[in-house]
Amino acid sequence: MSRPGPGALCTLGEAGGPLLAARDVSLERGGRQLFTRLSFEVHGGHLVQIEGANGAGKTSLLRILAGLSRHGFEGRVQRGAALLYLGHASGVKGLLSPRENLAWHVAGEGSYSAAQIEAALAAVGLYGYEDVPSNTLSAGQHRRVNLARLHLSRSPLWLLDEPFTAIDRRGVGELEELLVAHAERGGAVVFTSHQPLRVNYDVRALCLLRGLLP
Amino acid sequence: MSRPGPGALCTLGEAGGPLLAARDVSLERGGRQLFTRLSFEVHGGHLVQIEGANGAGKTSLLRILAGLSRHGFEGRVQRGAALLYLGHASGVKGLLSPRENLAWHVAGEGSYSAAQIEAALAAVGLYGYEDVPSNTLSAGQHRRVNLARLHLSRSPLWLLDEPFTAIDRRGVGELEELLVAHAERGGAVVFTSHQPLRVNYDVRALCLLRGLLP
Amino acid sequence: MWEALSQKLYFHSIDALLAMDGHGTFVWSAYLITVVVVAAILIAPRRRQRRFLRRLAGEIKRARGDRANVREDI
Amino acid sequence: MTRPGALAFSARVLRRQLVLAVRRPVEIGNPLLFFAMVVALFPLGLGPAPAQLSLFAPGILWIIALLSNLLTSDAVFRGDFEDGALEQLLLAPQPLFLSVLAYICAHWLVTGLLLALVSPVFAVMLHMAPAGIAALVLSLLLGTAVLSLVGGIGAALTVGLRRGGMLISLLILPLYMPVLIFGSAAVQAALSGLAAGPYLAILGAMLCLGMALAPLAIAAALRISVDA
Amino acid sequence: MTRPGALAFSARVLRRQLVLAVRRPVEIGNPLLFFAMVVALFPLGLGPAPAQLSLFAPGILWIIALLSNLLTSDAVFRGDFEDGALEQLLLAPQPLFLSVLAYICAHWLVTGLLLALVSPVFAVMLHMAPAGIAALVLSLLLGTAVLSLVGGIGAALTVGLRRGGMLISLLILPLYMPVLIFGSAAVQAALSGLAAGPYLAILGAMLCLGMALAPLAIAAALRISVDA
Amino acid sequence: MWSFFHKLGSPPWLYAISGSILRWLLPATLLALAVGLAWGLLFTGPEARQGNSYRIIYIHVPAAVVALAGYYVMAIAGAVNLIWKMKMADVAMKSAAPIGAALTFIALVTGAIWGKPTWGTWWVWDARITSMLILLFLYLGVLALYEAFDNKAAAGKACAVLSLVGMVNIPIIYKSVDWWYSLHQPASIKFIGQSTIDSSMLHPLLLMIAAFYALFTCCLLLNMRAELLQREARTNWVKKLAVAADSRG
Ligand code: HEM
Ligand SMILES: Nc1ncnc2c1ncn2[C@@H]1O[C@H](COP(=O)(O)OP(=O)(O)OP(=O)(O)O)[C@@H](O)[C@H]1O
Ligand SMILES: Nc1ncnc2c1ncn2[C@@H]1O[C@H](COP(=O)(O)OP(=O)(O)OP(=O)(O)O)[C@@H](O)[C@H]1O
Ligand SMILES: [Mg+2]
Ligand SMILES: [Mg+2]
Repeated sequence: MSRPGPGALCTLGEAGGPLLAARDVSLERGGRQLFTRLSFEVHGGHLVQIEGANGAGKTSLLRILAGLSRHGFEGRVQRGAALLYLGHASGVKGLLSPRENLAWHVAGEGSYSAAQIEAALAAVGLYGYEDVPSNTLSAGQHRRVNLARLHLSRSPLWLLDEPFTAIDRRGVGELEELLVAHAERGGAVVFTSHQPLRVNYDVRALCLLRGLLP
Repeated sequence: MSRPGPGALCTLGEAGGPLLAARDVSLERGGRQLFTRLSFEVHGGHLVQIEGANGAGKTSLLRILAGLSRHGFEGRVQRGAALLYLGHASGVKGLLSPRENLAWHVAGEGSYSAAQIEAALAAVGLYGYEDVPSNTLSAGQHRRVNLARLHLSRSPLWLLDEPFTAIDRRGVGELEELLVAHAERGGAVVFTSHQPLRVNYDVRALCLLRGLLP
Repeated sequence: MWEALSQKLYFHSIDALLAMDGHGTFVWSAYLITVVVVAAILIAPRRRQRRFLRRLAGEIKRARGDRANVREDI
Repeated sequence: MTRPGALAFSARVLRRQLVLAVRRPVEIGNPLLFFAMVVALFPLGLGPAPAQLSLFAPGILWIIALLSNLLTSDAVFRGDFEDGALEQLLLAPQPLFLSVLAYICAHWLVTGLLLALVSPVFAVMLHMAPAGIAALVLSLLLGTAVLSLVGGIGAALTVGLRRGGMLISLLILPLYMPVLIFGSAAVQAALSGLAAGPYLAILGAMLCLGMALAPLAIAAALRISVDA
Repeated sequence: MTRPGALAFSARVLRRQLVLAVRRPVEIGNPLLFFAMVVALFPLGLGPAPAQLSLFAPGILWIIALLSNLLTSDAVFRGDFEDGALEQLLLAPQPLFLSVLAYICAHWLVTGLLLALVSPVFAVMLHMAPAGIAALVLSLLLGTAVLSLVGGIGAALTVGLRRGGMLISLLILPLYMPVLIFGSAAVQAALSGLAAGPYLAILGAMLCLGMALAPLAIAAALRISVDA
Repeated sequence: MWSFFHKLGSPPWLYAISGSILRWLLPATLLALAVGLAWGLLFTGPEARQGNSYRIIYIHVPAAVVALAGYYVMAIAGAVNLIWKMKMADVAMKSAAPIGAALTFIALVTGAIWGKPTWGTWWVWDARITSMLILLFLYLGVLALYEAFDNKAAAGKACAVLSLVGMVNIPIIYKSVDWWYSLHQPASIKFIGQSTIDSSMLHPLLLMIAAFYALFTCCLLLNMRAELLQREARTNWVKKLAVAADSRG
């Protein structure tokens, strides 16, 4: 997979500081303590996989880290850089074409040329599907429209919730490479997944233990 | 995983006939020929994995087999037995508890005792979550409410669209065993998945080749 | 004192009080509805509190009982 | 063990729909509050004079009942379509038109029936003469059931469309009109001292016709919507 | 390369919303058709005497405009909430209240503006005197913008609720009432030969207040809804 | 000063202090209500034009006045919750809404009942009556919105936004409805003028208004206490309280 986007990441925080820092984050939901006093830092070059059984609190943690959940948890989260969050819901409009969707998704981050957009779509295998309405795409293709953002993003910090869902085997491999490439360029990725990554890179695991009762 | 449901499968077709037969099924969508003159039979004991890249037409094929798509394709599909279809959307109501959801899901198939329902939920790891509103469940737990149907189903033929999505590693293992057990009891399963099954059973592959352009 | 008060009473019989010169139904039904609603908003929170405390006490007891049972089992 | 029969299954559907409604009491209260609020809109828009209001009261009440039915019809199948429950219903071995009737019945119970029962209060607020109230309640009871049936057809046709929202109003408003005409005519007749009976009889006939045909139409429409 | 400024971003949001609306022309036509059909309902429900109708035409037209705004408000943020686009908007570096204003603006352009422009046709259908038409159009132009702003608040508050359905009407109808009063009063004034100016000025003042405050409330409500 | 605010944020302290307030405020309120009612019903003469039906004034006016004030209490608590993120303010807001709605209901129903003998009709679209009806809708909106959320922290914030918006609107609504009414002037129905009220009737009325304010406070505190306990169910002080209440029987 070639990266269509230009190289430099834009950093907001002080150079050298962590891209993301969680201090003593605890969360209780529905009467169950999901995690207690979680503290960690994410620096450039880190690839962090949040692991845990169904219901362990991976999605909840990611939403707290992204700043989407702002109440109901304890502790503090510091974000040192612009971030990109991709959740379960994709924000892909059925009425718009993949091209329009992607153009709109990256509109907040910077201005991209039509060629860059097209290249990003081709990079996720949507060549030939750029201009069909997105609601005729298959589950995996739908998801790929979203993942195309990663090819254009200049945010150093990526927070991805189950990015491999519905993606076929080859796509998974390409996505893994993309994550590694991002980390190697000084970015950081925090993602959840039930499958281990098959890459040559030091993937840090963050294990959430509770979850489904045995 | 213990099976809470009772043993016998109810068959509708003539004994010995195929549970499902497709003859010359072709489908074209959005100007692309997805598959042409597909013919196959599924008999009791078969475990059929539909494979193919994103956009190859797996979901479309499954919906044709289930009888949900009845127009727009060519060829014939014969169903010789009661079937159970689980698609991407789960039919789990956020306002109802898992217990109520499951009870309702199996209501069309037969009458089950409260203990059976409870056992099925426990079998998919939802013990302790029986009575919370389903919209507070995590993605995987939500999916598991649906999979609990498999433990109670008496339909010989299961059609499952990406049943392993969002399920954690241990859950995938248990589900695989469940599918095998069903096939061993004389049932048949047709499912889609991007991961190969890790079981000791002769899984037949049905490969849909087209899909994402290279 | 009672006499002074009773001299100031406007109605001199229960019947007169109830009838209120023909407006009795209106006045009394208005007052009745008010009393019912006021009583309801006064009582409801106390009932809610009492029920909640009873339930919580039950839960605590059960939790203790469970632990006691476990000890016996061992 | 045998499969549950069609009627038992429909009863289950009905129960489930009612449970879902009761879980969110807001849902039940809402059509009533909507009714109350739109009743309040009319004096604000038309002026508060009692004589004028009472003249229009039957029409206004019927139009509001119709709108409030229209607004809730949209949701009858939408939730089930979105979460896949509708596919399961289609695949169930029981006949679809019976289960569909249960959906409509639940919808009527939580909108039309309640609306008809509280309508006298609003009639008084619009200064309608007491003579028309019985006819109002009866005509609403019958009429809203027809509206629910017709609304169900529209809902089934549009359920597959994203943001079908207002399309449904377009489809079913023309079908609502006869109900509106006979419903408000019944009240007007009672108010002017004539017999409301014939109009009510016509509404009843419409209801019978609707009960017989609408479930079939709804079932067919649902199959099409799910297929698309 | 720098980030797009807040205004440029809002303009993009506006453009996208308009493109989405144009992709489904049904969506645009629907409020108008709803308007037309309810206008047709009134003679059916109230009896077709032209004198009475023309007397009440301003009120009736305004009430329908209000209802049709109410019906479409619900959907302003719902689609974006369901497919996750709202989360992305919240995370965008640009200030939320400006982008939110673009949503409201798009909503007004495809409902209020169009409605105001076609309203003379319906006024004629209800036999309204020509003297009131200018006031009707102007008051609808200003008033529906206020309605869209207020409706946006309701939509933002209820967007996270499954089956929020009619709740939104309960929340915002009370807030719609002042607009209805001044809107129909403006037309009445024009019809009876008085100056509509003061009423229009009040509507304008409401619009200014709404423009200043509503986006803040909507932004806060959206953050809450996404968090829940 | 700050320590007071700090304490306000402490549930056990609030529970204790509200308990000791209620211990004298509740009997005082009931007494004031009883005295006011007896005074108004038994010891005043009939009003010149309306006869005895005017006695409804002793519940109608206090309920209406306090219902309106209650909305401001609720909205201000909501604002405090939004701005300073004070949980107690959330509790107060949630507790005020049903009381306000109940009082508005009383005002409406007693007004309607009063209207029948005085005006010959249950309901007129008078400015004040109409805006009272709208106030009821505003209250019901807050209640319904709160119910509709599953996440109660979010529910509190959403209701705070709604009640603030409503607060900005109440004067607008009131003025506009007033204007609307004077514009149409449909009937010669008027409230009895304020000036005509006799001091012998005014005094029990003032007492009743004070009593209704006290009643609102009592109900608010009672609701807040119940709500506090439920929110703090997992803390030790509530558990102790539950055990103590249980052993008392
Ligand atoms: C459903 C009907 C009614 C409603 C909703 C209603 C509502 C109100 C409200 C909101 C107030 C205002 C209190 C304040 O100034 O803050 C009030 C005061 C008052 N109402 Fe009513 N009212 C109704 C019917 C009546 C009737 C039928 C009468 C008597 C004929 C009446 C007599 C009064 C009087 C005497 C006052 C206090 C004096 C004043 O401020 O003018 N009301 N009412
Ligand atoms: N309504 C439709 N109109 C036109 N084309 C469609 C429609 N629905 C699906 N398609 C096309 O059909 C193809 C197959 O879709 P399908 O959902 O069956 O794929 P799939 O094999 O399930 O893929 P995935 O692994 O991503 O789930 C896709 O290329 C898609 O673009
Ligand atoms: N709104 C809510 N109210 C109460 N409990 C909730 C709510 N949302 C989630 N939970 C609970 O929080 C727990 C964690 O949910 P979360 O979605 O974070 O899990 P997850 O680790 O992402 O699981 P999965 O692998 O299934 O996606 C679950 O047990 C769930 O029941
Ligand atoms: Mg998750
Ligand atoms: Mg698929």
